[in-house]
Amino acid sequence: MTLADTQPSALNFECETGNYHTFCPISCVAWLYQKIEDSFFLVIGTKTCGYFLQNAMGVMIFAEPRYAMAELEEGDISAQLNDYGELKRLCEQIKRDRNPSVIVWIGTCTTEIIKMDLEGLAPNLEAELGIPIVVARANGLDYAFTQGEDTVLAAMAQRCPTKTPVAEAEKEERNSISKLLNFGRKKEDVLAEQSEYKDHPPLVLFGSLPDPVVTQLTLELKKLGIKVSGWLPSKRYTELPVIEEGYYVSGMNPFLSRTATTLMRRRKTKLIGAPFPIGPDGTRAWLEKICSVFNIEPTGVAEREAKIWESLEDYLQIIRGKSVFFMGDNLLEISLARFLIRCGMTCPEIGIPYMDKRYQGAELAFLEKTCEEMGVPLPTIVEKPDNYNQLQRIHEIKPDLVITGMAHANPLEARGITTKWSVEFTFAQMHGFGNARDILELVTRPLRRNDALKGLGWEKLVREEANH
Amino acid sequence: MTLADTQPSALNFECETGNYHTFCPISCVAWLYQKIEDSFFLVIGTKTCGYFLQNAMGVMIFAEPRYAMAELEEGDISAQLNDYGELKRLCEQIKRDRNPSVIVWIGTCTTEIIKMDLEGLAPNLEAELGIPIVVARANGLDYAFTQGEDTVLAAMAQRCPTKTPVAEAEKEERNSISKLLNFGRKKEDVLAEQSEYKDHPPLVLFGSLPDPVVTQLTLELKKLGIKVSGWLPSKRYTELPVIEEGYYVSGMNPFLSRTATTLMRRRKTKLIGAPFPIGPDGTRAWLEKICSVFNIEPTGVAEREAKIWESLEDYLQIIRGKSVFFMGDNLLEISLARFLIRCGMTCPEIGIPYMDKRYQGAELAFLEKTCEEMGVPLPTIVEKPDNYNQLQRIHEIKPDLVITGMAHANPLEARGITTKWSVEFTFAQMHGFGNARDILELVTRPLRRNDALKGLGWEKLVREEANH
Amino acid sequence: MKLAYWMYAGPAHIGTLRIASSFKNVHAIMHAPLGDDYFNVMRSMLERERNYTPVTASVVDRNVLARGSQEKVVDNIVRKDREEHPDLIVLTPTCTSSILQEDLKNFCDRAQIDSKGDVMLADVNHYRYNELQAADRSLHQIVQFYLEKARKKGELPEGKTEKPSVNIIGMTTLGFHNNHDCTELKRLMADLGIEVNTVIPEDASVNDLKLMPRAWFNLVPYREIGVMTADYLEREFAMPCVDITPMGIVDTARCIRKIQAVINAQGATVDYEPFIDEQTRFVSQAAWFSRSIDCQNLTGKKAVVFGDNTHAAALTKILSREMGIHVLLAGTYCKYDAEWFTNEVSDYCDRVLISEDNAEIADAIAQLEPAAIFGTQMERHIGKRLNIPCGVIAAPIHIQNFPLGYKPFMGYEGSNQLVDLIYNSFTLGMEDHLLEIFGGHDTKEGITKTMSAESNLGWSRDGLAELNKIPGFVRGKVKRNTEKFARDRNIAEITAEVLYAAKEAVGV
Amino acid sequence: MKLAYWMYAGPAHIGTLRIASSFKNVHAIMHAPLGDDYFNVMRSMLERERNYTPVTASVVDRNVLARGSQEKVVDNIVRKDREEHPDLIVLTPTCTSSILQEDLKNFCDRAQIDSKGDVMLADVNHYRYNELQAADRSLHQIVQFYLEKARKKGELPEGKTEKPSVNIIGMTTLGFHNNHDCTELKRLMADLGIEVNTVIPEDASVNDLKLMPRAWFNLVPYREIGVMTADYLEREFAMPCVDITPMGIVDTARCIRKIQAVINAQGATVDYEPFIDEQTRFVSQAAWFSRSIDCQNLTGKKAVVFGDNTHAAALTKILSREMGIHVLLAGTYCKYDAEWFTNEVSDYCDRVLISEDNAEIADAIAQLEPAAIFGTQMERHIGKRLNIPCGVIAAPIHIQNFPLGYKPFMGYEGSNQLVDLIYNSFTLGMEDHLLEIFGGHDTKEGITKTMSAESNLGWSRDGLAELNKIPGFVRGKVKRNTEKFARDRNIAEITAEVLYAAKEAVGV
Repeated sequence: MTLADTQPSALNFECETGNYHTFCPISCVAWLYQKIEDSFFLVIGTKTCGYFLQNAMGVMIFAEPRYAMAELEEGDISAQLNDYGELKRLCEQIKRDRNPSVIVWIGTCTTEIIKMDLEGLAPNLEAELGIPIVVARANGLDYAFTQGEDTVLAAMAQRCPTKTPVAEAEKEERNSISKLLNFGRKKEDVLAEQSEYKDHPPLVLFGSLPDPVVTQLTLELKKLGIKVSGWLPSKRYTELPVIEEGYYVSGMNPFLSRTATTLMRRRKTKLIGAPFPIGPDGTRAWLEKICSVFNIEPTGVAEREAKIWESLEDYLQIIRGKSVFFMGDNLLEISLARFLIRCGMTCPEIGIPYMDKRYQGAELAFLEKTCEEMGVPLPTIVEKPDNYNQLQRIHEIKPDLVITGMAHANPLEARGITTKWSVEFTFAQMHGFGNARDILELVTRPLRRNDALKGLGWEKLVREEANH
Repeated sequence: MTLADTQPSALNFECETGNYHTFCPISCVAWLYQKIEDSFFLVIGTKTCGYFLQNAMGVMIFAEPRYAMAELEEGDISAQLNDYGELKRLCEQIKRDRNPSVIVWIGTCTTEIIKMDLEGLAPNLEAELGIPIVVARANGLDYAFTQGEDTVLAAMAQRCPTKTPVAEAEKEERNSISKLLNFGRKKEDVLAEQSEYKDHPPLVLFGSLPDPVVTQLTLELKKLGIKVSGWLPSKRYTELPVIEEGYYVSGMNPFLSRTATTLMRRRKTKLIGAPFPIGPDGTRAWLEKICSVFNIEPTGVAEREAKIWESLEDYLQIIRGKSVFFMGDNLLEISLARFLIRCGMTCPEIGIPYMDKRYQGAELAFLEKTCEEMGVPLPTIVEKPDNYNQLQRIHEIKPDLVITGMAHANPLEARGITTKWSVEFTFAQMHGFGNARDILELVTRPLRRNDALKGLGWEKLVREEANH
Repeated sequence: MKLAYWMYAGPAHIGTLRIASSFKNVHAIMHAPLGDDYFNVMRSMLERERNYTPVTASVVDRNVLARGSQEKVVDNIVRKDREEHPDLIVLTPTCTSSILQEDLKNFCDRAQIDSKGDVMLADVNHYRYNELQAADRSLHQIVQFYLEKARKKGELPEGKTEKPSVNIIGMTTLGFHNNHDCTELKRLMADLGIEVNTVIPEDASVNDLKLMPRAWFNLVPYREIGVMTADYLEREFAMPCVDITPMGIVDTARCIRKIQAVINAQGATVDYEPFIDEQTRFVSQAAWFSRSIDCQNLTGKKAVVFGDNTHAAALTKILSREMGIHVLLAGTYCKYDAEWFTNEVSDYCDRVLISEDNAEIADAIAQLEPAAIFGTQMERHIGKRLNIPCGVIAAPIHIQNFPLGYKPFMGYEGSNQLVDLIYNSFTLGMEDHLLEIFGGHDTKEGITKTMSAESNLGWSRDGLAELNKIPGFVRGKVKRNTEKFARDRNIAEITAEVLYAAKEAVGV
Repeated sequence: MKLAYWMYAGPAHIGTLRIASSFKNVHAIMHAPLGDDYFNVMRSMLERERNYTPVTASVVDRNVLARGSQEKVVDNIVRKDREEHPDLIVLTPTCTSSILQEDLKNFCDRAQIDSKGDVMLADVNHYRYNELQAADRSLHQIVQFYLEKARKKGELPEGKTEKPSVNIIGMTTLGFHNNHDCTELKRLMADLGIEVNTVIPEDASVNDLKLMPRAWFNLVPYREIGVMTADYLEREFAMPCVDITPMGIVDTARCIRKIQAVINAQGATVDYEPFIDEQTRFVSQAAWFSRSIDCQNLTGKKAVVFGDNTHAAALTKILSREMGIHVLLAGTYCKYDAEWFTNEVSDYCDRVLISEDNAEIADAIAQLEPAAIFGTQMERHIGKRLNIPCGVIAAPIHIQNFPLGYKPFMGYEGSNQLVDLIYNSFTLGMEDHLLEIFGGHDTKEGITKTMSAESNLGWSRDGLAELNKIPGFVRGKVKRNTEKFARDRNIAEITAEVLYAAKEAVGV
């Protein structure tokens, strides 16, 4: 265990256990089916789940994606129908139509409530069908929004091979990253390059990031002589990384605590607990932490960070001294707040659906340190916030920017409060040095826009009596 | 000369020399540039000409067609600029941009009035540029609408080679029709097939028809053992048909009298004067006339005609006994009237912009014969009609269908008079046996439509006082 | 179980929430797990609603499941009653929580004790009814509740309004062009000299429901929502109902004639024929369009129609009867009301298709190859795939169905809008075909030349692989910027590393 | 000479005819060769006009050229005067006949002797002025003619109307959305309590022109047509002119404020600020849209604008000022009025382009790669070629610019319509990009399977060649029908002859 064990003490944690809004965790299929190209995601739930996916995914619905609903009907709920038989029928059709390398069953609130034994059914059907079936309980009873990914990756972590299956040569083939990096080059060059890497224990990174970001972070570590042995998830299910006991692992996102636990407890790996590589500060801290674990000198990282900060100056001028309020949605809140405070903002409140203080330990400590260094008050961290109460606080504090879910953005804007959708950060390419601009492009957009509109005098767009 | 020399005597001809509307003859570029694939048409005229083309051609404008305006500006009109120099500059640019096999200069009213000597300028520029330049005076002072094609074909007729340029083998290559028909077959088969043809003098057909119609008519003649040596225009300028003295020629359209004259007088060919192959009756008459000239038995033609009539019965039921009035637009009026009278319609008046009684002699005779056989009164043929007077007559007679130019269709419909655009027949595929349905599809469409609307009681869509 | 990629109608609770949140000062409590409350997102984002959606999720999580929901639900109702002072709080479960089979009626009764406003459980079976059916039922339930309450209290008004008057029933939030239809119907009623007594539920107060019986008649423009309410009012208050959808010139006239019959039967003496004639022939442009040359060119063209009952039936009739277009297939996803649809359209189309399975309609369209489709967003995308234009005429709603500009489907202005939709669908298709015929829009060198920088730079295979991961619409720009970056630094081969270095430097 | 594939403004006589035929009971005689009279077609077809266009061509042919035109022209004027009893007959040559340098003024004087109505020669140089300039001039000429005539006769009215009133100047036939703009402006004036004294020239009688000086001010909404008339009225009758185009929320407010200043200066005491505020924030949806999340997503997106002065300037300002969109380039084809345009837009865009050469704008668009274009039909097609969405905002007019549905560009409803146009342009582009990202709309086997008949039939090369001549959109059908025909007759190979035999038999 390399989890930071200094719990930050000064931060103020609250848990409102309120009525708050965030997307259902099944929405993780939206990005996972794209990421894992040979997969098929089957969401086993009600019309309510299906209609949500349809509305949340918009145009993706029309693009013949590799996911679908297994819509539970009255007969399924009342257990008049045989679950195994029904799922078999659907999966056979999926096999016929798409022939995926893996079918991921996404359990929902309903399968929890009717106690459908997906984990029990899967092995038999998998054997009968000849296609691996991975079961993930991405239900809204236990998880919020992005944690859906966590349940899927935790389930997949258990399917990663333990040993290189055949010859070493084929191992190279299995690993899509090394394949990419070596592609088209002669074997000698490849071998020569291997020597560019320092000698260190194997490192596997987990978290679903867009392909270009995967390449960028892999290259970033390569510059330091660190080789990434694999990513979970891989681009293809058939290329899941080898994970052996004693491997080091590092999580890319703050919402992957269950995956981290699975990798540590079930696969006996060592977790590198670091701040997340979000923002130049986070990226540097993450790289340095990995270097420190591997006893490698993080050459040039501080300079990289400084240079990136320099290039962000135009954006920083827009946000410096302004305040940002997180209503809480995707569990990226702590990392984003830490980065924005480093950018010169203040942050009165960070709402967050769920807070794993151990898994996010290094990030919380970094937040605290950042606040100190920037000389700003520590934010209050509110777990499971009550949206109604938050709105009262927002109307009172009048922050310069509120990062919020989709339900509250328009009403806040109509009342003169500037907002940014939290969901955009979920889908943005924002990890690593190179993408810091993209985060600030998103953060500053509403500020730039509302600044442009300010002269027009349309700030309040609700009548006084409706002004809440 | 095989022109029918029996002038029909019973038909009543009038010439109103009135103010009538039809499209400018330069509009012929709309179909000719498509037909002759390696051509470029340059219309030398004013902004008025250009704006007309733009509005008439609609979407074709956007399709980067192979035609353009040489827009005359004040300096050109006042002769301050040198015509040769200006045209050279433009044609060089056209050569650079498109490199066509031929540039067709279309003279307009303005080039007539300012007496621009296009015919004089062309040979020098042609020599300097290295691209053939064909000059056609498609102006509105002398010609109407479809006669624009006549001026272009007449000019091109003079460019047809007189002798097969090189070897016989290459002649085969030059002729796109025979190429098409022989394509992919062994030489022996081709030679064997030649024997399917009867022995007759070479026959060249003239008139710009859509490619599928060219194929259909060529096949139609082949069935009778008659070989078409070439078409004017060909699909490519570089494939213009060989025309030698004594060849037989036959025109496909009623507006090609100038081309016919050129072929007879300048190229010493023999014109087969027949009704035009429009409608099954016209097609049969045309085939039989060619056969009679070549002393060939027109086997099966009468049966073909009868079978086509049978297949038209559903349409005939819609028009039988109804009356049709031609305001006059595209010079196809006589042939269409003859066919529609054969279909069972009556026709009180045929307006027509220009009537060449010699070139249309066989068609006029056939019209007279058709009226007799169908037992209906002969129509009055009004050359250069006066549209205002025609409208008075239409409101008086109330014909069941008025075939008219685009300017009068909507106002007539608003007054409860059913109309069909004449221009649609200009562009329709209507020659030969196989396309008779297409003519009737067009003719019956407004009748079917207005029949469908009849129950709704919206016949008069102008207020009483404006009813006219 | 049903393998589903797309659904035409939403789940029942969406219908209930559409009714509840349409009313002014009514709040809904959703008893549901986290994530089931996306109704608030739909209303805020699709309808660009400026106000907070008056729906609160009483979140069901693992703890609540263990301890039971009652306390939490009751607390949330009472709290909302205190915070917002709504006239009515409607409690609804979702598909998920309805399985728990809790006595929600009892929760409401408990909450009522401590609430000033009314508290009501929406009474819908979440597995038997869809969004539209649930909306119809919930509206009926609320109207009945307030009329019976008023009757008990002796607050029901006596008699009718002095002038002929109407209740317009079925206008809701998140309805397909409902807002503009509503404006158009109000204008139409004004033109006819008919007072609008109430419009429900959109923007109505539940306190005004008791005034409904004062109207001379009820107008139910949509087949999906309002029929149950109108039936109830007819049964209980003998109020006549006009249920002809005033869409298209012909049916708008039929609807007006029915109104005339209904109010003349109650003592009025109106003659709307001159109004109908004037509107049809001269004010609206639709009848004239039907007769014009543009429409003549549409005669006999082939179309497929698919949507909800109201819109699919109306469009089928307009296309066939008013424009002479050949409707190959007319279909609806309102399976529960199939007979009505079949009766409405069978005279106007070759074939009727009743199905909720979008694969079935997609296959039918592919086989029939119509010149245009009129359907939902789903059919629009089927059309995109098959290169057939599609006009969107029905829900599932989409942000495009909440235009800012005035676009009613009903009444005389609606008939104009529909002609535009139909005409543009066919002509846009025609335009593409013409461009194809004339060889248009092939990218000519003259233009592409200006688009690609001339370069003797090499791209490595990994560089190209990365470049190809970038979406096409920015790829050109990234390519140019990267090449400029490489040239400036004398880099001969562009690898993935160079690409990302350029991105960092140039910031694209 | 100029090599021209496309022109943005038409020739001068089109401008004159637009003015003449906009008036009620005015007839125009075109002295022109056959074919130059396509104005009648444009009016009848593009505007779907129900009435005969009051323009008659006095045809110039070879005979007329030889004998001289005078007799024919005079005869035609006198004949038309007798047949139609117009108040005014306007004679115009075209580019072509104007070269003849005949004394057309004298023809008119001769014709006037035998005519009851007025006869006038449109006084325009056909090689120096384009359609828009000629329209502006012809309108001025007619207004001046009738005001001077009235003055001579002592028929000019005294004083002003009792209530504030306006002349709306510049509404014409074949104008870009003029009909709906006119309706919207009338509604706006009604809301402001301003009487509409006259609207000219559309639907006005020349006999009413003498009443123009009674209005408190003139409103010239379009920069292209009406300015000369308003200048004349200001000069001669000291009538103030409001020439701020009321397009977009900001400029509509500016226009109203100018009106307020102008009428308060004449003794009224109006305060339109509450009206502006209410319209801006609550009635129109455009200001709210600007602030909404949808519009936030457009912030900084890149656009190119091109059109006439009025619309290109207004759109540039709306995009930049009201929606935070980055206008890379704003351009106009109104070269003759370039300074005005540059002044209007230079604060709101990176670059100004003044050009009549569509190749220049096409190249600029290709280089700049904006996310959306707002231009004419020409730019729409440039966009189609480059896969960039384009909203059409300006003439040359096209049948699509005569929608039946209400689509003004001006006033508060216009601002809604513009938001829809802008938003849809960007999002349709976005949708295509998203589909690309998600790999959408690749024709899947499941669907194509149903589209092609399984066949072991062979097509000969000539058969295939013929098949490929058939446009793509019917090719599939022809192919299937031909194959069916061949199968039924046991024909193994389909040649061109078989194809046409099938066509004859099946009738497709």
